Amino acid sequence: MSAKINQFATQMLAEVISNKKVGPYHHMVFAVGEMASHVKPGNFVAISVGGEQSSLVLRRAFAIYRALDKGPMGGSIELVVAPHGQGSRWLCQRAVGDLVDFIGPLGTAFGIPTVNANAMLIGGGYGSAPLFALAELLKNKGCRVDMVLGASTATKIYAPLEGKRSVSSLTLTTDDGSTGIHGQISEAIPRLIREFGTEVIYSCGPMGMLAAVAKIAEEFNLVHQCAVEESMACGIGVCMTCVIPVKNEDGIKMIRSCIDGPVMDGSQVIWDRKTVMDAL
Amino acid sequence: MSAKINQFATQMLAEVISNKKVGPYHHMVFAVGEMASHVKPGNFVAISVGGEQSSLVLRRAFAIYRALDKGPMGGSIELVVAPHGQGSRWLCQRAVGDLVDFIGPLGTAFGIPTVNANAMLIGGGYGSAPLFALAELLKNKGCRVDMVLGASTATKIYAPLEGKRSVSSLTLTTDDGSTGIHGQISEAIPRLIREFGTEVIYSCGPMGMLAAVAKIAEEFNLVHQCAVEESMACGIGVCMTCVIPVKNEDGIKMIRSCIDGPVMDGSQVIWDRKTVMDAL
Amino acid sequence: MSALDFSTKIGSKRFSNPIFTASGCASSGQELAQFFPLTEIGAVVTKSIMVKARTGRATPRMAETPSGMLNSIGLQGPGIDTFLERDIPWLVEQQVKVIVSIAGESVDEYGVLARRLRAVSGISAVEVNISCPNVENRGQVFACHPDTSIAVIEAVRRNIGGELPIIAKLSPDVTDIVEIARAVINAGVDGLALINTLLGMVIDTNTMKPKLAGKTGGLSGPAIRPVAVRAIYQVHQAFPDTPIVGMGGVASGRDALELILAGASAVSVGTASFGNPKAAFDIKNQLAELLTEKGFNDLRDAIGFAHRGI
Amino acid sequence: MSALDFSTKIGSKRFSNPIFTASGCASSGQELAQFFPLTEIGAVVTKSIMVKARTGRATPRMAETPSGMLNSIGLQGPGIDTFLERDIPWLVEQQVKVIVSIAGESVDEYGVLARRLRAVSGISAVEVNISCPNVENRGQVFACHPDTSIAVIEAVRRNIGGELPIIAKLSPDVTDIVEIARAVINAGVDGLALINTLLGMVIDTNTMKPKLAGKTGGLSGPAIRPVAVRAIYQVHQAFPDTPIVGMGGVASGRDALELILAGASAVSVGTASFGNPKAAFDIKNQLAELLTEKGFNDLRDAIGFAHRGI
Ligand SMILES: Cc1cc2nc3c(=O)[nH]c(=O)nc-3n(C[C@H](O)[C@H](O)[C@H](O)COP(=O)(O)OP(=O)(O)OC[C@H]3O[C@@H](n4cnc5c(N)ncnc54)[C@H](O)[C@@H]3O)c2cc1C
Ligand SMILES: Cc1cc2nc3c(=O)[nH]c(=O)nc-3n(C[C@H](O)[C@H](O)[C@H](O)COP(=O)(O)OP(=O)(O)OC[C@H]3O[C@@H](n4cnc5c(N)ncnc54)[C@H](O)[C@@H]3O)c2cc1C
Ligand SMILES: Cc1cc2nc3c(=O)[nH]c(=O)nc-3n(C[C@H](O)[C@H](O)[C@H](O)COP(=O)(O)O)c2cc1C
Ligand SMILES: Cc1cc2nc3c(=O)[nH]c(=O)nc-3n(C[C@H](O)[C@H](O)[C@H](O)COP(=O)(O)O)c2cc1C
Ligand code: FES
Ligand code: FES
Repeated sequence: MSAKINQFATQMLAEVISNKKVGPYHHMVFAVGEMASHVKPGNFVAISVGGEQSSLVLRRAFAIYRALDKGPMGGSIELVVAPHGQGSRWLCQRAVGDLVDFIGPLGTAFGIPTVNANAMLIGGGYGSAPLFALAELLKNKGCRVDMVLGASTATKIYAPLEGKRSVSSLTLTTDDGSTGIHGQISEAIPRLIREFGTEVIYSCGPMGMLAAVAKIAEEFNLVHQCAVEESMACGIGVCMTCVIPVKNEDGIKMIRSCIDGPVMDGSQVIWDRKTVMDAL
Repeated sequence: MSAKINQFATQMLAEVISNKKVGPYHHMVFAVGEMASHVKPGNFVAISVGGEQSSLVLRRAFAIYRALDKGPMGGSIELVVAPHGQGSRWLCQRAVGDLVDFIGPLGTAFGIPTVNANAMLIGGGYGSAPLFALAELLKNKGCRVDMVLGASTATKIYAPLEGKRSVSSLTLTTDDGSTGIHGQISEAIPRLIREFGTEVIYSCGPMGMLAAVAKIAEEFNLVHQCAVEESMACGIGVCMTCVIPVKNEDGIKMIRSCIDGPVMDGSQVIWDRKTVMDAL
Repeated sequence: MSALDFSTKIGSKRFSNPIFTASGCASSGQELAQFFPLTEIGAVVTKSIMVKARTGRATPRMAETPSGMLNSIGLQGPGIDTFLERDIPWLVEQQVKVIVSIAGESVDEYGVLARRLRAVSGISAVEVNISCPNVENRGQVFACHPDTSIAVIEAVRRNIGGELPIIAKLSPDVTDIVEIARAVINAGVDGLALINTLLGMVIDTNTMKPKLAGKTGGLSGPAIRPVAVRAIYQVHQAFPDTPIVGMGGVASGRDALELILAGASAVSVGTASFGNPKAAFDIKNQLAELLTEKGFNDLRDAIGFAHRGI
Repeated sequence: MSALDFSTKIGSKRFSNPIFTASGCASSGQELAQFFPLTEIGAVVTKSIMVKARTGRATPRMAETPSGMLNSIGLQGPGIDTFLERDIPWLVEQQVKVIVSIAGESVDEYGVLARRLRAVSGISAVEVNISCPNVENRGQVFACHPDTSIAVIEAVRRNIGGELPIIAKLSPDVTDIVEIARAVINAGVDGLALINTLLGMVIDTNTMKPKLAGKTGGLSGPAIRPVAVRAIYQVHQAFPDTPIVGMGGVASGRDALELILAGASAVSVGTASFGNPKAAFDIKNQLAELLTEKGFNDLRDAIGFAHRGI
């Protein structure tokens, strides 16, 4: 094995410094000290939920929206959280000053092209979160960055002002047409790829969206890095629950999305469930 | 069956109005509206603990220290809580404004003598809590009230200033001699009974103390009402876990301390565990 | 949207809705009546009654466990005669549907209990708790073996006469619950109750001894719900025509729906009533809402739905 | 106060302390090494390894449950050859004590696995996971019947040779776990591992289908601790001289002590490592402190303490 697994991961109690409702999401900032300096776009944190008497025994994974190495409160990590089930609701209810048990940074990061390239960043719902830090990094490397964000409806698009600074263009799509282009995000992509001369695609969002993007990337023969989302019990590689089927000499191989992901090569993932079920 | 079971019990969300640390205990006040008007000394409340994601599925029982029918915040109930295990610690951590799920008032109340009588109220640790309201009631009926409070050490005696108003005498005992009479509370009782001409005994505290008091009451041939404490799963009479062995024509009978107690006739309880085990 | 048909059937008897109390978790019913009208739920299942009065076990009788609890009551109760004189008439008078749970220490005792129930009017079914130690066979639990399970059910069937549905309540502490279900179905039960508590133990690390006076106890509550769902699913798969009263850790309408999708025709609420006296009532309302939300017009369409089309 | 003798023994092998990882909950060890030095715990028990590489099941492979979780991994792994070449050397190099867990689909496969382990140096014991479906017998789990359990253990014993202690890991999903323990003890195991997961199921009330791709899964975590304590207590009572590696819902030093008082000589930490990667390390330290606090100078005095003097 090459690199040490979970090499930069540490466990700590992170203090909530800010918790603001933004549409259906919560933008939360945590004081994490040193941890922030190891974060790369695409990494995630795993958080204990429910408090001392909790019946929830597993951590919840959240993509890191932004990490500031040396902010006014020392190192900080920002998350965009959708209050979805018991654990994420609990997290969204934390008040400034509360301590939350963090493990991070975890997982793979988005790979950065070695030469300038036109990059398209595609995000669905809160899947946009890790893309803004990536955009900044790409822009600093001199890449053109076109961002396409989609959701079922306007309020579910997470696109804060400060995040937009690094992008050359921002296209919005909504299933209900309440803002931007009317329709599913994947319908708009082919035209945009042609328009912007896209050379590499980064995506993050629901698995269905990622699959659709992967298909388009294949058609256009573009490199496609996607951040997948599979249920995780541990987040650190010990439980084998978070696996994603990828192509392999002998057919199919299950790799852990917490260690060999969440960022993966979209062309390697087997997106079609039937293919997977048949192979097992 | 004569009276309706749990006749005055209701379930409600009670707001914490005050939470003060007093020695090792927390004196907590809750806004309960109407519920307060049905409380009698000896009654208890059953409280949900641990919050929404709690792994603690059972309520915790707490004796009512005081109930104010029409205070500045409407009806209120006061408790004296020892942070002992997971549930009571959680309760003690509640802040003013938090809501707590209450069921009450539950259980039997102390019986009041129909004629004036010299009453001795014996409390161990937080067992003193329900005795102050009882003292007030007895005093208003014209009874002499001698209170004897004991604990392992001085700080564990709960005897607030305002509570002392209603008593004719207050005697303290500590196992370590840090205040009052040195020794176990039961050692001091016989002398005090003679001194005060006690005619009826009320007691509340650990089961060992109640057993010792019951023995003394028998020797002196005094009526003895005690508030027992047995682990309760439901507090409302449906689970049969909280039983106390009492005398019965055929030997032994298990009665529910949440419905037929917590206040019981001390002379009816079978205090000796060996007698119970042999009978089963 | 048309109104929901929320009724359910076990043998010849129909219940207005599928939420029942669980045996031993609602005492005689009166204790809960302060918190909601008992007629609002499908039925009250009484605590398991024996032939003679029983003192039960010494305390401690319970220990809380993560998302659950252990109990060891030892079937304390007044005995069938007092029970029929004192507890049943009150329930019948209130027009509450009653399912009587019975428990014996020998096959004969079950027969005696069934005979006593024969003449009692106002009862809707008998639930036969076969998770009891058989004193005639080294204290082995009846429900652990097909032959003893069959013997009990046959004794009940012979003695009960008439139309009263017989529900056999099984223990999950067996290698193959489908085998036990098959045995009692062949012996003629009209329904099954799944599951009774799991055998468990807590050791108090302060005293360093078992926490319960009876050492072992029955584990109940949300902790065991996955085991209940699995048992119901397996048994419904094998015997789709036998109604199942499901139970085990149900604390919300969502939980009740989970058991129904697995194959339960009715759902009993036990431990949840200790945390919330109105639990059965709340669960019934939540379940009705959920079913409607999901587009079901008839409870029957939801029963065992998780089996279809996979 | 004198120093605590914290070591424990299984068969001929001694471990510096009684806290192990649980099979399948520490992968190959390297993933946890970032969080604490693996040499700090008594042993790493590897995930169950099979003869050939296995892809395992489709996702979803897990569902959280109240105070627990279901898993259905399907024994994904690289197969014994790659495992011995790639994973074991790293652990041995780090001077970590290793217990290798093996799993087969037939009695012969267990024999093949045992033979492959024979020549491997640096291993401290083999844990035989007999809670696997026997493909030669309608997928029935080996651990469910005494005869299949015996057959597996005999195959392992014949093939393994030497002094390597054999630990049989039993399933709690049986009518009488003492009977299975007796069978494998008679077949010559040096120790028992109690308990594997309980068979459970979760139905997703949104999709109205079983949540796991494999439908049923194994229930683990604090929810099952009372079942683990009961199983350990019963088996230790019957066979006080057979060391038991206890597991099931241990998340603190207090929990580990509970299993030790019930009769465990060592304690494996599984699901707790998912919530806290340092769980095994923390538990070891908490346990040492607790034992000392209670006046034990020797772990051995605490093993099975709850049985004495009642
Ligand atoms: C790598 C990664 C990055 C993520 N980033 C974000 C983010 O930036 N913002 C955000 O709001 N959410 C994010 N999620 C999803 C987030 O982890 C889930 O919403 C959360 O776990 C739901 O927990 P719950 O207790 O609220 O829901 P419940 O439904 O009660 O959860 C029950 C169990 O299912 C798992 N689970 C449920 N939904 C999901 C899901 N969508 N993905 C993975 N596991 C799930 C939970 O972890 C838990 O173990 C991410 C997930 C992964 C794997
Ligand atoms: C009628 C009655 C009146 C009480 N009044 C008071 C009071 O005024 N102030 C106060 O501080 N405490 C009082 N108690 C005790 C209080 O209920 C327990 O301290 C509390 O239940 C402990 O819960 P825990 O979660 O903190 O402890 P844990 O040990 O974690 O509790 C685990 C389980 O054991 C039960 N349990 C533990 N200790 C006791 C105990 N001493 N009595 C009954 N059940 C117990 C709990 O209810 C719970 O189900 C009273 C108990 C009863 C029965
Ligand atoms: C305190 C208590 C007493 C019980 N008594 C009985 C009983 O008398 N007869 C019976 O068949 N089941 C009895 N049970 C089992 C329940 O009826 C039910 O099967 C089990 O608790 C699982 O459901 P739950 O998780 O909703 O409680 C009892 C359970 C508890 C918790
Ligand atoms: C994700 C997961 C994978 C497991 N894999 C194995 C395995 O490969 N072999 C085995 O014998 N037990 C396996 N187990 C069972 C554990 O080793 C352990 O017996 C069980 O989980 C109970 O302990 P716990 O509650 O501490 O997790 C697995 C458990 C989990 C949760
Ligand atoms: S979440 Fe446990 S291995 Fe990935
Ligand atoms: S606490 Fe349940 S009957 Fe008394």
